[in-house]
Amino acid sequence: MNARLKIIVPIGVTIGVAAIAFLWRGNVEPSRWFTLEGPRAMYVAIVAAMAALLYYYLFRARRGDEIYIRRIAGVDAIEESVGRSTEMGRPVLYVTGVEDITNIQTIASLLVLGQVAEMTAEYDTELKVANFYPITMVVAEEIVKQGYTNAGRPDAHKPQNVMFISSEQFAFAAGVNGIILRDQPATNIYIGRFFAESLILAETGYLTKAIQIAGTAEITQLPFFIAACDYTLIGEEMYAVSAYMTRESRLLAMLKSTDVIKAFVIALLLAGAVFATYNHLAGSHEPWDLGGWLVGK
Amino acid sequence: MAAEQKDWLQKLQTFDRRWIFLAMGVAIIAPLFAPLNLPVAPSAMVKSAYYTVEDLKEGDRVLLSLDMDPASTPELEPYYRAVLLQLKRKKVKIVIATTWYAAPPLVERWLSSTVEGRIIKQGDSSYHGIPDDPYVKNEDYVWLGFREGREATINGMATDIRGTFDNQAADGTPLDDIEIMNGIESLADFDLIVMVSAGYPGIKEYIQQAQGRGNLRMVGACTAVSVPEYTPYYNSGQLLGLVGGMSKAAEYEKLVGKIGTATQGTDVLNLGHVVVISAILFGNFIFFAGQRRRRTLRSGKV
Amino acid sequence: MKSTIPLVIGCFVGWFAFGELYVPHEDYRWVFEFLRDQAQILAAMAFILGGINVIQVNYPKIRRREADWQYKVVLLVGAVAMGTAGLRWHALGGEADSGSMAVSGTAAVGTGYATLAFDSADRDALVIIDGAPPVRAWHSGNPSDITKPPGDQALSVQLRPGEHVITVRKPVEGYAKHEVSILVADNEPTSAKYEILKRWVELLPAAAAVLPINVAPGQVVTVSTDLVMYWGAGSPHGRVFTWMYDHIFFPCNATMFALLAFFIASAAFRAFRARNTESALLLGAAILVMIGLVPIGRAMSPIFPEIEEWIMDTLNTTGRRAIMMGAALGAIATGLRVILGIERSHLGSD
Amino acid sequence: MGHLSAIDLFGYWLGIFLTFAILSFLYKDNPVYKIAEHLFIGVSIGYVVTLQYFDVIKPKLVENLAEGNLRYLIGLALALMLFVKAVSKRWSWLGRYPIGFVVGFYAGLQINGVQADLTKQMEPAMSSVVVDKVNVNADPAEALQLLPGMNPSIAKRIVEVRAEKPFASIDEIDEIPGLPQWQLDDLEEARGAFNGLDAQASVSSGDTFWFGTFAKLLMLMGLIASLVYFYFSVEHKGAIGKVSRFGVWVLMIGFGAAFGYTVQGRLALAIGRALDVLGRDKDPALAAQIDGGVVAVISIVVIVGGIVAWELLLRRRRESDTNK
Repeated sequence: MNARLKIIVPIGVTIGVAAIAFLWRGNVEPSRWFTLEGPRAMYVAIVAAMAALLYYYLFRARRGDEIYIRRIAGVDAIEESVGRSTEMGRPVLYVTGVEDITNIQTIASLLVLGQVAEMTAEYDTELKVANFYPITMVVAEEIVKQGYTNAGRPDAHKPQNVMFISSEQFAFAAGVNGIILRDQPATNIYIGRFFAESLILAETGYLTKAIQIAGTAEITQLPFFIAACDYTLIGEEMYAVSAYMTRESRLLAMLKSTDVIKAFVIALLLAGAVFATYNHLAGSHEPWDLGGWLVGK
Repeated sequence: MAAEQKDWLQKLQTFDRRWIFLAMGVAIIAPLFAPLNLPVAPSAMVKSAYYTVEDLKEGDRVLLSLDMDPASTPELEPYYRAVLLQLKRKKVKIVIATTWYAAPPLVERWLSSTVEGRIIKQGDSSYHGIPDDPYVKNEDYVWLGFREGREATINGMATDIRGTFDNQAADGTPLDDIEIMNGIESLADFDLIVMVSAGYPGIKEYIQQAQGRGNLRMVGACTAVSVPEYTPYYNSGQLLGLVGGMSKAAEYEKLVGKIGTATQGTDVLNLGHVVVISAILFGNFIFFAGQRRRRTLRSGKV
Repeated sequence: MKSTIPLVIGCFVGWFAFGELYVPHEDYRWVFEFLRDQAQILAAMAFILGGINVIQVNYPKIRRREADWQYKVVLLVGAVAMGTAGLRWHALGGEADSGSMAVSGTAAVGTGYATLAFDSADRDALVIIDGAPPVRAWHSGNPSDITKPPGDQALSVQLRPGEHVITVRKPVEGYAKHEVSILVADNEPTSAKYEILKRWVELLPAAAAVLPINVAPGQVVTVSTDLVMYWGAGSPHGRVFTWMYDHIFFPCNATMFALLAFFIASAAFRAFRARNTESALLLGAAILVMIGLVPIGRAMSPIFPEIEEWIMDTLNTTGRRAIMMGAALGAIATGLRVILGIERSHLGSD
Repeated sequence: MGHLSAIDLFGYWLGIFLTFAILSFLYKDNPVYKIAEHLFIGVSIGYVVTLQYFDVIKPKLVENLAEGNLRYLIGLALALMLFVKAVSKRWSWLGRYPIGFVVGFYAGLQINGVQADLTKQMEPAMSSVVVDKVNVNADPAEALQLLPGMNPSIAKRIVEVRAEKPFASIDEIDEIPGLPQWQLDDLEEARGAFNGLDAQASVSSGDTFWFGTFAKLLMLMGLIASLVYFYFSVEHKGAIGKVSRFGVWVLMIGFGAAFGYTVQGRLALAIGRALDVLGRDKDPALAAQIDGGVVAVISIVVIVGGIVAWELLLRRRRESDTNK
């Protein structure tokens, strides 16, 4: 595929879908079976563009095109810290957050867990997984097992190392604290959705001199993780980690497509602000209210 | 000399964080026994809340919605006590309800001690205002109890409060027999709505479900974490006053003239913030002292 | 095959759940809600697996007497005790003192009425006479008098001639209530004739009828009872369950939460160091906001609360916005990966 | 209150003891803390399982099945497949059905959940960068009440006053007749040429609120820069590197602010705990019976004694080990 096409296709897809959504708004009569009222047109546009881009990049990645992804500091840290755990002969602790599988952050965390499990299997290091909900535990167990299988060591997988602690926030914190203090893991990885217990875990982990890596999109807890952990994956980085770790085509495709949409969002923000400022300065008449269109006004 | 200097810096660098725990512990406990009573200056939102209640007349009817659980009492109970004293000394009739299932045991305990009893104990020298008198159940106040349904309950209260509570108070007395409920069909019939809200459902849901149906007068208290979420409602005039968190409750206590746990707690907040800020500054002092040492050592070597 | 069908199921229900926003039809909603119920049931049933897991993890440690095995016993006992208390076996609270009633006629306390006295270990009980607002058992009869020191007096209320229903219950839920009907005879000031027809404890609310006892004016009726705790959960909440919640779970939970006040200080000490521009900004903003938020800052200068508000309104909002937007995109992509069937690591490979 | 029954009194004491047992963790991990911790975790597990049964399994599964809604067997079947996983290795693949179901369902649902985050956050960022001063002589009360020091009643009063005689200058704002003194004080306090009333309000239309404009511009650039930081496809060098660095700064200031903001709430919880132990939040008569202060001191003595004994024991054991 030539270089020009590589740029034109994603931009074309995004703008095309956005244009369709823009023209569609208000033109689809809401019926009992389908409605695009309010902001729904925009939602469909984003999902459609993202899906199209996913398949496009998947296609390109499978053809063997190289896809560039910048370094994410926390990712290298995960690999290093697993190595360090191996040297010290101490386990790795992975905490999947305090939300149920209903939350996408938990799902993202479980996907990262797969890579970490593969890594620990290769290094032959014990991996302990602490879960807040039993259903998360069940899925985590399956994922860890798969990780060990991928690494070619299914026999090394110990199901009882994937634990359910408690579904009460601070009892969970106390339980994980117990693991941190008594099993002395050399690496603590906290990825997923966290609330007030974040600092309890991270400060206890500091006591045991473990390397701590955290990742969450929970804004109120990020400052605590940033303060108390060695590396913190901020917001979207958490979703990007698994892609960077494996460099698998499906994950790289995901990163690429979010980036294209993000670029589009930035452009839209700028355009919206410029239009709004222009409208403001020129008086009250409003030829383009992009912001209002987004939320379906 | 140099060796001696090295000693104090090294000591600091291996500083045990437990000393900070101790400092924090003292900061939390000490003011409870020896209140500092640091200055409290009421802010605009709190004053607005206070004077909105002050505008009520004797015999006016107020809905007091206690949407909270035991975990949020430190932040919310002081406001509840202060506003209740204010209402009682104005001899305002109070209708109390809740939309939180965890609230009734707590509220019933409060009712017997604060509503049916006196908030100002006889011989209380710290208070100089008008004392409050005990309220009589179903004459001066009504306890409607709890109904499940979150915002649906609030919506129900906004349209038909009698139906929402099955036409009876929590003790089974028919609402028709209670004089102060006369003419009250919905939230709009109250002279004021006072919300003590720890989260969802709470102030936001009241405003969304009820405010739109008529220009209701509402004031509320919330936890410190919710302040950014609710401030826009004050700015837009939907909420006539907002008391957010313990420090604002202390300001309210000051306005009401009865010093309570919030004022004590705010001493702690002041000290606690000072401890945290000192910890940051102290940590940085050690850090920079260490860096300078390293730099001088390095330049000494070269 | 072993993972393809689950994958297809996942994609199908995933798209179905996605469509919920776009299809207002009630049939669609019905199916959607049904599926959501199933997912919730699944998550709840998984708690049984969670319980098994807790035993699987802890029991071997106890059996092998590994380090700290004693504590694992505490853990399991706590879990089993709380779980059992949660079952709704009301009567298992034990047949405690069923309560009694004694009438003494010697003291002519007054004429025209009998006196109700109360005597019980459960002095924090409420006494409800004829459905009137409850009086506290320790009360002297003056409802405003709440600071009266404990143990000072017993309840003493005048009962006019006629039939009265006296109910004794705890101010907290989860106890049996004790109910009796008292018939105060008319105008027999000196008669010492009385009869206790039945003493009786009601274990379940609204059970059998209340049987009356006769009391003559001038006599004192003493109600004495130890109220039995309900066992179990649910409504009315079992008291054993709530007791464990109130006195074990709640204080521990709140104290774990309170530890944060200490950890915040130590994290501030060791981590908030101006190593570079980023951390300097972090700690600078934290200090400014902290000063602005407490009264002491306001007392120092009104500029601090203003700076605090400004930072919260502008820069904090901006950072929040960026993270929410980025995270939303990441989340959409991750979700799509699952429902497009691109992601399958949670389903195994064979 | 009257006498607490022995069991409740003991309960309060136990609560106070457990409080200090957990606080002893601040010193170090020790047996007393471990007992409290394990008891707490155990009780919490019993608690959540009970709640799950009464909140979900009973109303949704048991009652539906009892009523003959056989379609709920699907949930039961899925759950049983999950259990197979726990007991049989050979059939454990059956567990993938419920996992596929539940992960797929919530992934689909969450896409809709986060969409609103994206668009709702974009909209306010796409407003005009230039911010005008509010005209107290013309703008509606809704706009006036957003000004510093204002509230709805002042705004209403201003609308009344200006109908009679328009304001000639902003200086008249804290002399509006008919307002209570405290509101006038607030208005005077809110004056300020930078970001206060003087900067934000004027008596004519079209004046620019410069600091607000600056803040708006800063927010827009900050937002875009922060988004660039999350851009993974290019290396963060050169101009892009600088922009993304600026984005990180904005994020860091936001985090610092969030940290400072949360401190108050966390401290309030610790205060709440202290008030509870000391009985300050309780009825005085009840508090007098529990006598929390004394119980606290006794608890501390017992716990400290326990920890000292434990440390001595450890030391002796260590010494005897080295002697061997």
